[in-house]
Amino acid sequence: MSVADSTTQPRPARGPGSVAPSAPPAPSLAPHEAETLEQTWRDPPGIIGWFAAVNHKTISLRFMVTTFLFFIAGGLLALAIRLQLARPDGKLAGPDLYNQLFTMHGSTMMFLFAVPVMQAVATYLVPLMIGARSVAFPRMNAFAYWIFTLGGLMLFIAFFMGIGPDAGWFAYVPLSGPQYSPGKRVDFWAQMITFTELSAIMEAIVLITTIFKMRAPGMTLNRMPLFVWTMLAASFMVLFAMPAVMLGSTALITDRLVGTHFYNPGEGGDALLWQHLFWFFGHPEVYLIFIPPLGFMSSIIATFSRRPIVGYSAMVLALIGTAFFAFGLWVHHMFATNLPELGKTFFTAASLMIAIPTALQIFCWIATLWSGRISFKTPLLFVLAFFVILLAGGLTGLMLASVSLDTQLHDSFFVVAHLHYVLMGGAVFPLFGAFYYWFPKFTGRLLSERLGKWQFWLFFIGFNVAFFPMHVLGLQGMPRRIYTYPEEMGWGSLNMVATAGAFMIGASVLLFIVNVARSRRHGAPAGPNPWGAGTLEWSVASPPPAGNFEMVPIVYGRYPLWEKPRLPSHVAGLINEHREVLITSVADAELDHRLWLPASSYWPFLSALAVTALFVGSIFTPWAVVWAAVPVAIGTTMWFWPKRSTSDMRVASEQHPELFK
Amino acid sequence: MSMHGRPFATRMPQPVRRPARLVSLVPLVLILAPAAAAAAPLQDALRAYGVQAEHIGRLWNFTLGLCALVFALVLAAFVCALWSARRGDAHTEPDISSLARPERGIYRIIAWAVGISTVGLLALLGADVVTSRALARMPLQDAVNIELIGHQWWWEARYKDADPARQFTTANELHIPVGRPVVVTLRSNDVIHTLWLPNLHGKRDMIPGRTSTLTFRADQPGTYRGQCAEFCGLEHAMMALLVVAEPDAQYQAWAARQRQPAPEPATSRTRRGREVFLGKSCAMCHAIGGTTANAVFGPDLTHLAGRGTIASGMLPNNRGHLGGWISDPQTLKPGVSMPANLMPQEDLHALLDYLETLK
Amino acid sequence: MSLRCPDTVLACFICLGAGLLQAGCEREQRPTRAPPAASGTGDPSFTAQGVLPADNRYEENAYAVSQGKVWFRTYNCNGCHGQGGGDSGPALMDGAWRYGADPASVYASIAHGRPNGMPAFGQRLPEDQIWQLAAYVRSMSGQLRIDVAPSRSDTLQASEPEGRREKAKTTVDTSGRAGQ
Amino acid sequence: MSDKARHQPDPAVGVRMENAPGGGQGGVPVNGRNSAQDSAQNSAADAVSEAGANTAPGAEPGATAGAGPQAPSATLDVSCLPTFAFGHRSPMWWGTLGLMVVEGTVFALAVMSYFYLRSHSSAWPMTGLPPDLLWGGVNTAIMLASLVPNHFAKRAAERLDLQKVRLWMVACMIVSLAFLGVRVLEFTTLNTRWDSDAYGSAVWMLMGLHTTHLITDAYDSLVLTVLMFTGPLEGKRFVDVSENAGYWYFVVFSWIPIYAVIYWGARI
Repeated sequence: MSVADSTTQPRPARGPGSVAPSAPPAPSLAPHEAETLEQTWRDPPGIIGWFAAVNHKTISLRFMVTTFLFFIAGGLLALAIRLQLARPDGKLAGPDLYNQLFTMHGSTMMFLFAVPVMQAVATYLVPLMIGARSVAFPRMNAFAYWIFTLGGLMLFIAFFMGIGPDAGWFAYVPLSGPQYSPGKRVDFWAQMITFTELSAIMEAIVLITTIFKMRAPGMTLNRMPLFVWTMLAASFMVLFAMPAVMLGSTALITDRLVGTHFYNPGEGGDALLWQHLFWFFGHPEVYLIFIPPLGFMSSIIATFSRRPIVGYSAMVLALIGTAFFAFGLWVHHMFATNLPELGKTFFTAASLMIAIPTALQIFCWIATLWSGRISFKTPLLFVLAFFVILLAGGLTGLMLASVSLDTQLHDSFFVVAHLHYVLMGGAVFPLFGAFYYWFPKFTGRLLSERLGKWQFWLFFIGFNVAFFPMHVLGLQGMPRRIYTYPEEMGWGSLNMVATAGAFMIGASVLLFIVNVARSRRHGAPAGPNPWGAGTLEWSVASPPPAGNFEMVPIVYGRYPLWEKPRLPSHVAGLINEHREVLITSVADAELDHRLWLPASSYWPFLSALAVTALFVGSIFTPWAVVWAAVPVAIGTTMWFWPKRSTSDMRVASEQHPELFK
Repeated sequence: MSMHGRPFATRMPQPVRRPARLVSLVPLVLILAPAAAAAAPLQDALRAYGVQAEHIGRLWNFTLGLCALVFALVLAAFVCALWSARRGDAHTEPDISSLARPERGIYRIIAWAVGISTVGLLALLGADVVTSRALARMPLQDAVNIELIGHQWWWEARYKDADPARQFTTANELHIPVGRPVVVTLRSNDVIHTLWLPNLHGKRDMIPGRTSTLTFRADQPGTYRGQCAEFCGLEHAMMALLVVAEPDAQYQAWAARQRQPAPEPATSRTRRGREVFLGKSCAMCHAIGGTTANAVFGPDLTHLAGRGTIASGMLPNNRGHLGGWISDPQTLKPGVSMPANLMPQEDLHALLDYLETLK
Repeated sequence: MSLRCPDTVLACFICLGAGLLQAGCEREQRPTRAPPAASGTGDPSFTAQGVLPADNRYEENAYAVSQGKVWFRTYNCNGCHGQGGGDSGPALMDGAWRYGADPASVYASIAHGRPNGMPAFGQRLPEDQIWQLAAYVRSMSGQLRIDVAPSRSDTLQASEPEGRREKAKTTVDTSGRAGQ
Repeated sequence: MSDKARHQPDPAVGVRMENAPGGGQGGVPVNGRNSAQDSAQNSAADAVSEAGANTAPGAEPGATAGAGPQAPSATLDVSCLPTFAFGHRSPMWWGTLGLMVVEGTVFALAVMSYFYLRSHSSAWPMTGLPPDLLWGGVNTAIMLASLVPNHFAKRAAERLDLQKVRLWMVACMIVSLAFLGVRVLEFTTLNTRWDSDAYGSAVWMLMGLHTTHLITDAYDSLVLTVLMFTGPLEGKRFVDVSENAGYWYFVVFSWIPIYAVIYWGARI
């Protein structure tokens, strides 16, 4: 169909739309001023400097690469799982290894890839989209990255040491408890949770503050790009969802290490308490994986159908509604337990109703495409896959929302198929689209369209070949998480098909890596705005200068680069010699004050090391919490402690502002 | 470790409804389901042999139909959009007129679409409520009461009766009368397990410290396979359960046999075998009614020879597999509590002879 | 951006890990890769010859020790030894031993029995289980590393989890032998 | 809404409204606090006059005088804006709020778990007595009392009054020593252990969580107090003091429900 044959050559470097013809030349800094600004915001050189970097773009790129590496690792684990299941009575992995494989796969994809990668992309794009020079709390941003990386490394080192967790990614007690999981496997898993949740919460706070206080003058809340709205919604969800699993995993660790009884029915505890705590986090987590991609969708669809998204306010309300309702569904993961039937029906209703906002958004996008002027670039292709795959996943979700149907489908391969349709279709496909879309902004070069199209079709076909048969397998009675199955169950052929599909996905991801590697050097130069997009991140050079904007822009609409520029168009009078940023008011982005953000520092990294020592040590002895608290306190204090020269300068600038004009 | 020769009662009943019709909207199933259905033992949510599974099957058909319809409609709209929309590229001047004046027409269409989806969702909710009421309303008079206890990794079944003398215990294989309701009380001895008999009813968790019940009825004689559905540790994959549904008379005969103690060994070899059983580690974990072996850690072996499988549905119950299982279970089912038993060949054969008498 | 530096981080972490590797493996193995129970168990009949190995490698393996705990309950050792607090049989939670505290002696006590009521389980229990029991019994008085000894069970708790007991100083008092 | 977006006031209007913030302006006293007040007033006055200049008839609002009063200017000069601000105008406030939301949620969930476990148990406390009331009550009183110096520290900070900030921060430190000491006594009179049963676990979890917050908050305040004496100081540091005081409020007020649950939840 038309999607296939509408391939065109890569765009010429400079697209239109960045500046409308009739506009007066945008004011800019004198070269030496621009150089000063670059110096001010650049990361320090050398190894030490590498660990001291706090520039949000540097940290974000590292964050993206790290999460992508975890994605590769999780994918390899998945291939191992598929190989084992490809044929009946598979002998590749014994039960012990297999249980570690799928536990690592699930935990990696959920905790080390899906949630953090969205935040990673956001910490790069949000400041650029809202016309800010940095994120708020750049050092906390760096700390969040380090703590995440160290936590992920800890988990994989444990895995390679044969201490890989083996209780499943939702680690139900009592199986994950002290009696049935001897040794330290589950402790490492639970501490990994603590690491990643800590990181996620900090990133959420950074993003919320950035979005509320650092938008360019004039970017009122209802002029924010929809992607920024999605990140705002997702970040608020993080604040309320993550504490549940942190509390739950802390209780699990104390149960295992110091003998508390939260989950011990023999002493008044209850195994279902864990399920409640975990799913009160776990279900919102699915949505906070799925909501940021909605923002990718809106950005990409708007650009490639050459018009604003239909129904901006409806989209925003739908996002908020989704984020809100997401907290009312968790029990539909527990329909097979002996909870009261009436309560279950309530959660069925809630789980069905949350489909409405999603449906609304899908209709708005379809309307946008219908009334727009489409150009089928690779980013759009990946985004269009969403409409097929997520739609299917959403509909199977409706089946799982029904108490009676769920008793048949729950914990079967049908659920495996469903969750991959939702998470891959809802998050991974748009995410790849986003990479193709913003890669020029990150690197200044375009990814190859031809490889991109190949990757897309391999991925799209491979995905369906791999996961559609699992619906059928589930209905034929194949339960989840079995390391093998007898031949005459008749599941062999479909499993073989699924494995073949899994390897097609692997091949397409390989193509993506090749594409990135090639294009980083030989890709076509992108120029500031290769797609002719309308939002602020495309108004600066690709890759953006260290300070993002030479002069902070003033915003008069939702698509500043598409609309007719108005005056005054930029902000003057920010100090270039220091990391000075403009703070604006929450609702209407009116000028408020000028803040100096802290400069580069290696203390966030050192503090992260100290915290890691504390967490890992606490797996072996509770006293580690006490002893390691000392280096943590030292590290964080040094991190906070101001530099005298800087403060003196600031004081001077406060008392004699005229000297700093 | 695949099963050579099927341990199941071979009589394969006629399905209540054809699988093909059930899933007629899923093309891939049309191709593959018959192939899969041919040889497989009965463990299939799409083929109902009991009233409860039928209710759920009906709900499944309705939901699948509605969802498929929605899928088709939305996809059609989507394809039309892509088809009919004009083409553009990065140079196309963006059309921002919608920022000035909202597009009422489009909003109206979207509102209608959302409204219709809401109606569809309400229909699903209604169907679900109706189904759960139907499931709850299954009549329970003269039901068979079974207490099913999950262990890592096998099933212990206690047939309840008002008269304690008529109660008995067996493992990994239930027999139930066709057409009579069965009330299964679910408990767990260690971690969370889940009972799933797809052809008869949906799942129900067995949670330590809690009890729950599952009620179902088999309307067709046959052997139905169930499997633990909640991940329960190393051998989660090897925790299957057979349910043999047979006419009431046969069931009564079976139950009567189960209430008997094990027969006295007749020959010297079998007597030797019993000595081996009682003298070695076997008696430390297993019970055999009518002997001094009364440990409850492992499955009750009083009528072992009457069962279709050993190692909880993993191996067919024949002399060869039984011998292999006794001498080296850890290779067959790594992590199982059954230890390897090194004994002289003649002891082993005597033991096997004895066990084969436990009809 | 250069990835050299994360590699160095990764490297030093792996070195760190390698140090713990040995401990990790020994502690975490499951029966699929379980180590031979004890040095010298190659010959199944060695107990008959009274040749007893010095050390019990299951004492390094958390899973094996927890299995020992299972056997301890299953075979009703509590019947005489209480929850380790002792009843008709001697207490096992204190450091006082009548027939020696070393793994070999504990193995011998279980396998061959002792005067005044301790039956011989050598014929009825497979060797592996006896070694696992021996490991667990020693953990009851805190003789094992705390990261190997069992933590609390999902039951009514009679006494502090083995993993959190003070290592009792072992004394061998023969007084109990003659007595009773 | 989309057309509403067109009618947003020009951001420049914000300059007029926002850049004479009460008290949120000015530098740090170099010698004595009078100069602090002075410099505050001075620069505030500058800002006002600046704003006045901007509103010259015919000029695009917010345009710099340098660009000439008649021609609409391409840039909006912000060099007259203050360099820090208190309350919800400061990013620090939002960061702290985020932390409070997270920790508030943790407390709420811990309390829910407490009652969830209670609902599954016949006796509560399951064994033994509820916690003794004495030290818990005393500590609650101390914490409530600590709000006074905390409040004055916050107010002094917002008036850039270094001397008073130092005074009240020291007072806060003394009080925090008091409630940390009493907290130890509290633990000794809980009449249960974390590993005795689910009740004990829940109680110790609640106490542990809140004690962690007491310790961290006390440490934060300590660091700030030292900073107030040694410097280096700039206006932003007074915002830190004010936000730290706000966090102190949170720690104390979150204790009220936790106190009620621990000490009275086991009695009613």
